[in-house]
Amino acid sequence: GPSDDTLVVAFSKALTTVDRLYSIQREGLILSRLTDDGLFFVDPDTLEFEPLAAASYTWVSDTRLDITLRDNVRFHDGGRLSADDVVYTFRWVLNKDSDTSRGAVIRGWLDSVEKLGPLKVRFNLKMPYPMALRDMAISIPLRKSGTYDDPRGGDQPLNGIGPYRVKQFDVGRRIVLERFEDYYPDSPKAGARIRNMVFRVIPDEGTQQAELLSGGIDLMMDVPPDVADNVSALPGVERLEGNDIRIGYLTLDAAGYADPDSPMTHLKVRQAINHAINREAISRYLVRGSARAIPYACHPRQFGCQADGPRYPYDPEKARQLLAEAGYPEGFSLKLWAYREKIIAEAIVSDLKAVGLDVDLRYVKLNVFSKMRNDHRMGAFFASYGSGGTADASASTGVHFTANSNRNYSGDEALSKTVLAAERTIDRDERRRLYREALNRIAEQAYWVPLFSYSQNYLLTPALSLPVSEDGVPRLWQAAWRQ
Amino acid sequence: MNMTITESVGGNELTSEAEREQAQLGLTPGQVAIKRARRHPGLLVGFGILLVMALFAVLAPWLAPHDPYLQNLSLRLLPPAWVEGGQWSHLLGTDHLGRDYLSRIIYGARISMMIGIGAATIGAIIGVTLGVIAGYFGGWLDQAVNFLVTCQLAVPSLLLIMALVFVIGQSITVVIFVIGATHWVFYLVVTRSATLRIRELDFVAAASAMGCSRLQIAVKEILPNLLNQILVIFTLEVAVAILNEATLSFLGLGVPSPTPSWGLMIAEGKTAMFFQPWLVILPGIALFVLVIAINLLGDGVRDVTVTNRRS
Amino acid sequence: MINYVLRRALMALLVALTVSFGTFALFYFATDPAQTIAGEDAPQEMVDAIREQYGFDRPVSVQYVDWLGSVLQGDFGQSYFWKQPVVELIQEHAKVTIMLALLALVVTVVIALPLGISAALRPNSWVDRFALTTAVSAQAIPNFWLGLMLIILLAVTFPIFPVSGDSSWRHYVLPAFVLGTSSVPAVMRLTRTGLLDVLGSDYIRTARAKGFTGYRLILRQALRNALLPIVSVLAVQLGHKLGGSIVTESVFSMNGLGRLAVESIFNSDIPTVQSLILLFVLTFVLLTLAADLINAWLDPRIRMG
Amino acid sequence: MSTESLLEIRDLSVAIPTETSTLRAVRGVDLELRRGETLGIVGESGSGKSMTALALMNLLPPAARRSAACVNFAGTDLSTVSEKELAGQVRGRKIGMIFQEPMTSLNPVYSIGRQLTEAMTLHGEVSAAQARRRAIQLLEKVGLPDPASRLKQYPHELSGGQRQRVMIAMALMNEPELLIADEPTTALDVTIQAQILHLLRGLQTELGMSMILITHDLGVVSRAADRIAVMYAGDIVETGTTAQVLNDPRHPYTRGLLECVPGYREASAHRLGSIPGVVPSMTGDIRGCAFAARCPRAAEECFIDSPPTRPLGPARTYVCHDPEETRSRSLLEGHDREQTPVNKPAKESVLKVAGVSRTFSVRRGMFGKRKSLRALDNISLEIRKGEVLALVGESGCGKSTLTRTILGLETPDSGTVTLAGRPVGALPPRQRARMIQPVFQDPYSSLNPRKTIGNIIGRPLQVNQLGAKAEQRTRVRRMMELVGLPARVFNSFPDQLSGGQRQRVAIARALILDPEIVICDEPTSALDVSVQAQILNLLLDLRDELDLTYLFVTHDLSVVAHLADRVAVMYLGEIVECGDRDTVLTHPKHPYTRALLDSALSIAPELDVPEPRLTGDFPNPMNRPAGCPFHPRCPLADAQCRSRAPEVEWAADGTLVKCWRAGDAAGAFSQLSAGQTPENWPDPPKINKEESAP
Ligand SMILES: Nc1ncnc2c1ncn2[C@@H]1O[C@H](COP(=O)(O)OP(=O)(O)OP(=O)(O)O)[C@@H](O)[C@H]1O
Ligand SMILES: Nc1ncnc2c1ncn2[C@@H]1O[C@H](COP(=O)(O)OP(=O)(O)OP(=O)(O)O)[C@@H](O)[C@H]1O
Ligand SMILES: [Mg+2]
Ligand SMILES: [Mg+2]
Repeated sequence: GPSDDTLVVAFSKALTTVDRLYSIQREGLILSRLTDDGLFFVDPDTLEFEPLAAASYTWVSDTRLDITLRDNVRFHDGGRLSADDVVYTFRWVLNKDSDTSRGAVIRGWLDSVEKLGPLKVRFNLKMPYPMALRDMAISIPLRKSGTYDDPRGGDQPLNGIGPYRVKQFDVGRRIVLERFEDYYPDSPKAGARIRNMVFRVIPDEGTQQAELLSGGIDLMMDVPPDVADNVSALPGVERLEGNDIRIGYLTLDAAGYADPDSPMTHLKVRQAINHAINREAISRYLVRGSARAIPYACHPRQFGCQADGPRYPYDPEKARQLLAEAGYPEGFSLKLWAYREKIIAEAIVSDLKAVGLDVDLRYVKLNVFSKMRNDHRMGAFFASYGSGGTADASASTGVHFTANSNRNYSGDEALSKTVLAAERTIDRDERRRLYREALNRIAEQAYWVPLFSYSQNYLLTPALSLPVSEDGVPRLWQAAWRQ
Repeated sequence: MNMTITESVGGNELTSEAEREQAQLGLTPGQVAIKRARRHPGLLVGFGILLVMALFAVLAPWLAPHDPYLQNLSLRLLPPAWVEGGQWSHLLGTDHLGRDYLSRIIYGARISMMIGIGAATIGAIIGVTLGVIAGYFGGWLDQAVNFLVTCQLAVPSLLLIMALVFVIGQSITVVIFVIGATHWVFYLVVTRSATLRIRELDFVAAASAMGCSRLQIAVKEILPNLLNQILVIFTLEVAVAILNEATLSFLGLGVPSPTPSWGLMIAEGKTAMFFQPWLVILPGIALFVLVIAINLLGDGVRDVTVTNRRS
Repeated sequence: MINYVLRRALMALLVALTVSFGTFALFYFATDPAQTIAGEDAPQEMVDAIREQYGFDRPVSVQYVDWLGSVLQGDFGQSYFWKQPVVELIQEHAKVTIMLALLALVVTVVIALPLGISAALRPNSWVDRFALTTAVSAQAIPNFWLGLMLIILLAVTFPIFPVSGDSSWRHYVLPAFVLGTSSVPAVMRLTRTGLLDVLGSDYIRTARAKGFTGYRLILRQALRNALLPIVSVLAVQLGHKLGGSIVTESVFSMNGLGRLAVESIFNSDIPTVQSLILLFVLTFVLLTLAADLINAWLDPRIRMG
Repeated sequence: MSTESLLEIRDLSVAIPTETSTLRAVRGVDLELRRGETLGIVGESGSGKSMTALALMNLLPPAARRSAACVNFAGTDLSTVSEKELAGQVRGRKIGMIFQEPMTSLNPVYSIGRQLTEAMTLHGEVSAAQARRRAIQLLEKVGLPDPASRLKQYPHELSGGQRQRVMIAMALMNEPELLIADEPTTALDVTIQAQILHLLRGLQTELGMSMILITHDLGVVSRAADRIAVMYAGDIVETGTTAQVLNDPRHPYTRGLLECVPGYREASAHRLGSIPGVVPSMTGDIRGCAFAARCPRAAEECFIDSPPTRPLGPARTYVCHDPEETRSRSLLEGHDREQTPVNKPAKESVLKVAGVSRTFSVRRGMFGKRKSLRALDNISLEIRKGEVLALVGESGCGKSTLTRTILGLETPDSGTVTLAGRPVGALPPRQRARMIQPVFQDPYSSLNPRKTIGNIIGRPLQVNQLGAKAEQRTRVRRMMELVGLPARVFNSFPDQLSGGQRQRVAIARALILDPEIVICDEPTSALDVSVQAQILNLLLDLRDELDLTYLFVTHDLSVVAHLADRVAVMYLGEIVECGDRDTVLTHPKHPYTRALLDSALSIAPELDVPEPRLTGDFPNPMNRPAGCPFHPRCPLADAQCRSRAPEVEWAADGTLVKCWRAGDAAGAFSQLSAGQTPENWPDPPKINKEESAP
């Protein structure tokens, strides 16, 4: 609370490490935005990729990027950031043996890094890659040269350059941060107001609520809308709501991977399912807030998410009719797989049952889900994708429809080519065109049932002011106490 | 390893003073049991409640005011009718998807009983078979069974069940089989020791002297003497299975949504339990009443069928 | 006796191996741990890289033998999910669970023994009836539900105890009570019937004929005999509490072994699951062994045959 | 002996509420006991003997309620004394008690020493050391060798007889004035029974105690008691001195009981007498005489009015209407057996046991190693067509194991059992079943409680698929008639039958397959004498009728004398003597046989408890003595006996003996009867033998 200038935040899941290079959890991302800076960052308002530790950058060619660093950036241990550190960081990530979480992704496009001067670095790409800045912004925090030489790490849990430094890390319990007073003042993230932050691991939502009410924590994130409604009605709690770049969708086994004779291979069946689900009601009553039904396979805020293909309004009658036309007047049995938002999955099941399908909801954990999905053993699944906070269709449409993706159940080679092309092009107009083509194709073929975009709910003590961001990742360095 | 489940279940003391007394009363064991049952309040109450709940379960389609699966998103989270904001058409309110809570609770009785009886039956089949085999044949078979029991006991059963359900996948059948397959130790221990005792009795020797095969002896001579005890354990295991299912569903590894299982309903209501407490309280009460009724019945059956020793 | 202990230890080992191989195979065939490790939105390259890095693409027998080999060398491996040596992980979580289990055992003993004893001393009296009612009700209350109700009542409506967590003694009150009451019925009934049996036995009649009555009869003649089954059941209950505090720990969000086990299962964190199973099995076997030894010490018949 | 009265009981009643009604276990008992006197209470099982004894000390089961006009013990009225005073002053101090079950009456988890000394230290007036000294002294007195080291032992380390000695010592720790012994020898072997009775008798005289000796064995009371009270259905029906009651019984029940005892009248020439029916349980209102329903002399009044107490002299009464009109009616419908099949010409053998041995491997205790237990040791035996071969021996000597082996239920380690020329093991079970059938000891466990009587008897037919259903039913009914079972029990469960009826069912089941040989393993040892008599009569009748061959296992020599043609005596898994009944019983050659005969107590009020010739207990078969297995207990044993096991020998009169000194034995015994003690007879227990005759 304000009295000890300490913001206590609840985490639902425990972080296993505070090093972003070795974690992919969302909690890690939130934390990393406090403790680490990359060369770039995602502007919370525009969702554009802006220089952070970098002072400036230039695309020398389609595959060559030169970056100049700021000269006043310090690590938490006091050392200054230099080109050597950047080169060390990226070489470490590129090195296969380092086993960083993002290594595989970065290796996919980055060929090499060279030092051009004390504050100047050059990146050589393997191919034109429009998402290079995104990857640097989101997944590669800068590390001091030699950080990983000692296999056990130093005595400090983390030596970053972010506005906060890690003071204490109890695995599975809590993480204590302290404001880093030597943070470079010209950073867009400069000017942190709160001195201490504590992240407590409280897996249970009910517990989080109780703790919030009793003052044990100041901020709760990812609050289910019902809870947010209920709790915010109580005195002493404030509710904040913001956008989230995450979208929910249903994938249908159009390619017939799981079962070549699956009804899902019929276009009319897929269209029927699209018509059967009341996305409006689900987003209004269940997702709520700024959530909206989405017509295409991407988040409307994403670059390239513009299309004019067919839309499928809620129309159960039409759905039944289409089913009958496809040869299933009596419906058929179907296993719908899901691993999150059970309530929404149930609502979908209920809608599908209403048009005569016999749906068996298989709600499982992610590791089971992905095993089944990767083995192409699902007839239909409900999933969501957060695009890693990236406001670009490559992160949604691209990821789901390239030929070698396990998530791709369309079996559509041409479509795959289109999205791949869009990922290899720097030219923004060309990219827009390619995505429109792809999205229209997906809509025509009804490979997906795009459902809705999400919204983020926060619960906090009234003493706290917190600007909400557009990508759903809270920007805690901007948090402050109300006077 | 020692058998460690030692709670006594109606042991047949084959010789006792009181039996002689019974003999002079001229009642069959069944008649005696019924006579005692009539004066056993716990058993009567348990049986009564159970009867009502079973009726509800069987007649659910006619008794439930709504379809338990029918969602109405605009009527979500209504409180019970008597609470402000409630509606009389939804006596006990609605859940997250606007489904009628009363109907779901009524259907929940079905699920619970089905799973309870199913799982207890499977457990009984496994446990009794193994118990009789181990007790009657002894030797390495006994050792093997003993090993199984140790495995079963040494791993926390809930953990085992969760792992199995997790890996196999959630469905009512899986839950029944997994709970059943992990709840046979009690049957086994009791039937094994009873078999060990009975196999030494002279009527077993008489049976083999008249040319009965071992199988005939196990099935025709020994098994009938275990039925009382099996019945008692069965009732108690039904209760255990019901609680297990609820716990599993509560932890998210029981029957799949949207099946109206009480445990699942509690789990779903849990996030809102400080604001819509009835979502948690009502299924809990239903569960409690059902289980207590079964336990009362089980205890009662034990009391009335136990061949009395010197009191 | 050494022989006996060795035999038991061997049995424990066999059990642990059997069970752990079973789980290993199950997980291998049904889940994709790489995805959990990588996370929900992880790009496919990442998942594939992880799969290769951890060797999940090797045949199950190879993976198992590999694991077993390192365990035999005292290395319980690195948790996939927590990226921490499993041994450390277990040490951290064990504190909470051991504390909880012991407290729960205290609760059980404090409630069950006096109830059971007084019920046995006056069969069919109101004490007996009260004890029986308690037992029947406690048996029927779903454990997790009791926890939730207590939270609603004693942590929210009347905020006497914290809702959750494990950082002070006050955090342990409700969970220990919940976990403790779960074994009250069994222990109480056993105490009651055990003591009743003993009190009805011939040697107690002999003692009475010698002039023993009242508390001296109970303490000096009956108690030791009645204790025998109780020791066994308490050992089993303690074993189950150690391993099985899953529900309580998740209701009260305590960071103990039960929760660790559940999360490891959910995340297919096989090294952790395996090591936990090993731990549970050994604990259980050790506890029952201890109970047997205590019983042997209490009862010369067991000791000397 | 003083004539001062020590205990006077007036109108003692015990009622036990049961689920359905109230059981009146004791109904207005009057008793009197003088100092130094032994009162024997006899009666069949369930007649209320134990309840009477327990009521004295208020040790009744919690549910039971006691009432009495007065229980005057040495000047205090025990019926009004508080529980505290009773526990502190009377129990264990003035009245000691010994119970029936030595196996369960000692606390298994405490050492003998502790249990003995606390009997004294509990009352707080003696030091632990004093109590210890006393314990050692008493253990010595009751004949436990090396008493000091015994104190550290636990009950399970002792044999039944030793435990009973400990119980006796415990009861005597505080030198009580009255010792109540409730069936102190019932659970023990005859040889041990003799030792214990003798010991009790001696101690009583030495310490000047009074004693109440409860038993159902008329032989025992006849020897050990000064006065007798006969109890029936909760009431004393006849009292008097031992000689008076046994020589001149007045109550029809007493007379009936006596007639039932084999050997009471001259052996085997007669059918035994019998009392029809069973002891009724006394619930609800009781009208008339409780015995009326079973009494051959019952007249109308017996069913209506309570019988009057008729005094016959000082302390001699009986409670009976003694109706005039039936005075002439004989108690016995018993008729002499038509033919006495003794010494029938030996026919061909139908069953041959040749060199059979059987060893079990048993583990004792949790930490123990497996040990081998030799239950049968090279046994050879032959059963001839139509004869009754009796097999006698102490408990644990392997009798049942032998019968099970003969039945093919147990496979011998070596040796063969040949049935009709073929080894039993090779016979298909069903064929074997039709030739040989068992009747077991315990009528309660030998019938499956979940099956109806008809079902049980017909089961062998079913299993062997003999005849159609209807035919099977008729055969079952015929069989039931034959063994004297009422047709109405066809659909009853075993629970609803009395012990005697159950045993009849077992017999019917054995006979329905028409076997040649019936193996009876102690078929009457769990039954009361009156029922035993019925069963023995039935077995003999059936034999004559169906031309059966019996192997009759028993430990009761009077039963042997009553029905056997030949006798085999077994000791520690070996047959030590085998021959014609008369030869064996009148001229025993093996010292063990001789000892058994000595220990058997026939009804003889004029005789005292015989001095036991056999010391020590039946050895644990796991530690078989080297040499002759009997030598540690044998009065005649010499170096040869200790080192080498004797071979089988055939005496001139056709008896088989296994003893080095069989030849000498006959001589030694005849000397003994002349009152001389050979050198190597051990000294009898050191107790004062100056006792007055009753
Ligand atoms: N604890 C008890 N509860 C109820 N009834 C009992 C109990 N003990 C004995 N009885 C009944 O009381 C009656 C008298 O029993 P008691 O034990 O005195 O007979 P007993 O003559 O000693 O017989 P036994 O020779 O079998 O010892 C019997 O009918 C018996 O069934
Ligand atoms: N299945 C078995 N396993 C181990 N030991 C056995 C077994 N059966 C019998 N014995 C032992 O063999 C010995 C002989 O037993 P058996 O039952 O034949 O004696 P018994 O003469 O019939 O005695 P009783 O008169 O008590 O019936 C005993 O010491 C007994 O403990
Ligand atoms: Mg008795
Ligand atoms: Mg026997």
